Amino acid sequence: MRSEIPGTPVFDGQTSRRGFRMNKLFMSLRFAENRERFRADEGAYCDEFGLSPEQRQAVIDRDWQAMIDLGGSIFYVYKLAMMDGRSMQYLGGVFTGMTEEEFVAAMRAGGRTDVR
Amino acid sequence: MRSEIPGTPVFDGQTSRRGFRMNKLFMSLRFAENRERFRADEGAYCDEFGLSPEQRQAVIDRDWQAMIDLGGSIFYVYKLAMMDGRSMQYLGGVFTGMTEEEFVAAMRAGGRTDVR
Amino acid sequence: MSAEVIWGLATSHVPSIGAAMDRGKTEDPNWKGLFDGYRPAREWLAEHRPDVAIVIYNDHANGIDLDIVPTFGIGTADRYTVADEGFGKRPVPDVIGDPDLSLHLLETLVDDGFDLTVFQELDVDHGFTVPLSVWTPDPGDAWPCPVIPLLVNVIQYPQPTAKRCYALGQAIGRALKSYPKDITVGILGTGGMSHQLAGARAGMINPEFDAMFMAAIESDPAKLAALSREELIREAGSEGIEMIMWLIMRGAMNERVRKVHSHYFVPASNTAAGLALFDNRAS
Amino acid sequence: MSAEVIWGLATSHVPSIGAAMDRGKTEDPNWKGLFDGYRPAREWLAEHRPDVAIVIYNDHANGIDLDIVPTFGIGTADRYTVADEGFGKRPVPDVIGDPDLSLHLLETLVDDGFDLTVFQELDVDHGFTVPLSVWTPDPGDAWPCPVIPLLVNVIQYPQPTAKRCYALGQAIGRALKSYPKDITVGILGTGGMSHQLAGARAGMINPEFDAMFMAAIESDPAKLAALSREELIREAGSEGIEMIMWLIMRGAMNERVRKVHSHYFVPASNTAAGLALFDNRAS
Ligand SMILES: [Fe+3]
Ligand SMILES: [Fe+3]
Repeated sequence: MRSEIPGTPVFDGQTSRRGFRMNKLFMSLRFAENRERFRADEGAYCDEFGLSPEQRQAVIDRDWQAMIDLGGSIFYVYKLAMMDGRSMQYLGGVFTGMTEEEFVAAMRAGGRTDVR
Repeated sequence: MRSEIPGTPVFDGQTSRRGFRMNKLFMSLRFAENRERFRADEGAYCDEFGLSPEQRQAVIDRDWQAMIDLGGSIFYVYKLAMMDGRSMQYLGGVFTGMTEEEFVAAMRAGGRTDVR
Repeated sequence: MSAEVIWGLATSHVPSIGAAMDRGKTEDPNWKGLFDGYRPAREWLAEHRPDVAIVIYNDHANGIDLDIVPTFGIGTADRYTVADEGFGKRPVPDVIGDPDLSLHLLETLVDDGFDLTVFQELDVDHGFTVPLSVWTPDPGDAWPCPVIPLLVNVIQYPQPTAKRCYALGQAIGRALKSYPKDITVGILGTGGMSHQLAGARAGMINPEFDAMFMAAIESDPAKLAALSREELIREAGSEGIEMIMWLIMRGAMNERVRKVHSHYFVPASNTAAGLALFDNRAS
Repeated sequence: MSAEVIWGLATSHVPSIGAAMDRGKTEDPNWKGLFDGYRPAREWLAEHRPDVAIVIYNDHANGIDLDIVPTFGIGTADRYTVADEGFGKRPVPDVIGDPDLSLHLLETLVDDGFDLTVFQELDVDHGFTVPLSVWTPDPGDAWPCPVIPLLVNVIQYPQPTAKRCYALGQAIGRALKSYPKDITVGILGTGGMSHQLAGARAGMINPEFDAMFMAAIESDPAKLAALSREELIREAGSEGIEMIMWLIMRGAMNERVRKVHSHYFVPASNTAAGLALFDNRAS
């Protein structure tokens, strides 16, 4: 039985099941031709992968937190962020209510040693 | 260390490496469109999958024993046999120097209890 | 609360057994002897429907390819599609899964030191559907209950040892006991019996070994668990080694089981076909 | 005769470490501290080139997908292509494998009760190539020796336990000792140190835990092997759990090892980066 750790999404079997199609979409973005097709019509691309309406909206809105909540694995979600030219530090800011600059500064100051 | 058992091909790691591309070809024959492309130009299809010259020849010649010797797994080789309308009993005959009828008769008589 | 194994069914999964059923040939003289022998087991099973079943099987170049060969795999999907093996899908229902039990098994078994591969998507082939048909010849629109696939590499050397298979079965038994719901489980170990498809020994059948195996799977599985890969291949044939999957089923059952019915028939195409049904509520 | 582990290298595999090297930024103020710290290890490694290396790593949505997640996998290919992760391939050489040693490890480990998944084809991502770059910054046309990938699931819960990882390492150590050729081996355990990429704790770093881990990996790995998944995730972050891969490396080494060099640096993007190089010929 797993204990919950506050502020810490754990990508477990049920999460992975929930996010399965969305994560497949993210993985497909490794390839340039898929990125182009996605950019041309994001909604249609989401439908092709069978995303749920909530997942579809989260992807189109670039609602990174919602993507995680709806079963996204951070390593997969990151493929979409990369496509948008976003860094992992930008995502870190999104998840923690900081700007990218603030998040980078926190990391350079030794990381968030206060939240562990 | 493995001991050899006479008359018994063992599909081990080295065999699987040797037969990898040929077995991939066989597995592709599950799909009707691939069977059609294969039938239209068997040599080209073999080249597409990167078969060795010996494997290519064995496939084109339907040299079932050679396919096994060159790394084919019987479950994969069987996909090609099925496409040709050949049964596992036919293959059994080929491997043992019998006609299909002789092989079937041997099985119905209780199997080849003399070769174990 | 726990998941209770109520029965274990060992059965061959030869494709031609499914084909004989799908083509209505079960009364043909060459097949009648096999299917008549199934009847007592089928009747008993029809009266003992579990809430979930686990099918221990191997794929035959349909659901997985040789680029990734897992020693042991488990499906966690809510649905498994019947594979098209190259001659159209078998006319049987797709399989409904039980992700909750799958994930419970997965987490418990990994904690117990079994290095499972997780399948979230899997097409199931004759190795899986033929045993379901042996159990339930006329499923109609749906199989009797949800089913979980447990995959075993029996095709590419090195297969897991018989010992490891038996230990996995025992670990499955423990994992089921800790399930936090009261459900009943049927467990199917598939494959065998003696056969060899290629090589000069193709067509070999070893009725003595099969008889020994059939007896020991009931009363002395530890003896079978001590067999080496080489012994299994020599005695049961290069494909007969798949009988290690019976040991996983057997390991998940109680030490004492009661045999409901067994049957042995030669040939199902190139194979010795065996069936053994065990009641796990031996009392 | 045997394969002898001559060194073990634990190192982070953060993609930005590779990117900093590929873009010539190693002298940038934000990176210089990290790369300066690598120098003593790199110099020692350049003088101790093994015949083969084993890289224990995890894939990050590049070589394998979530439909099949193996707990442990091993590559048996003679060549592994560098993956295109979505921004073009890293400008580093493809990897030459050693199928003979791979298959020896596979057969020995499966006999020893480890349920490996076999990869005959595998694209390797930054989890694999960044550690090679940490070891060999300028490989030219080829890495210093053939390399075998050993894959670990650290992304999807349930990961293998720390205990199981340590046991796998020990089994690898035994398997190498029985190799019927005299060769030398370098072994790399990759990932970590503390980091978490998502959630309200994103950016968390735990220098005390990292310091404990760095000390214990040398002198008391059994203590680390006793950590639960929950403890690892709590202390090292949801992604820091990947440090279980260091334990596989450590398990394959002798009980006593000699630390050649270690280094700790924050941050490599969102991560605490660690490096520890151990000489296995402590004597
Ligand atoms: Fe089979
Ligand atoms: Fe990683």
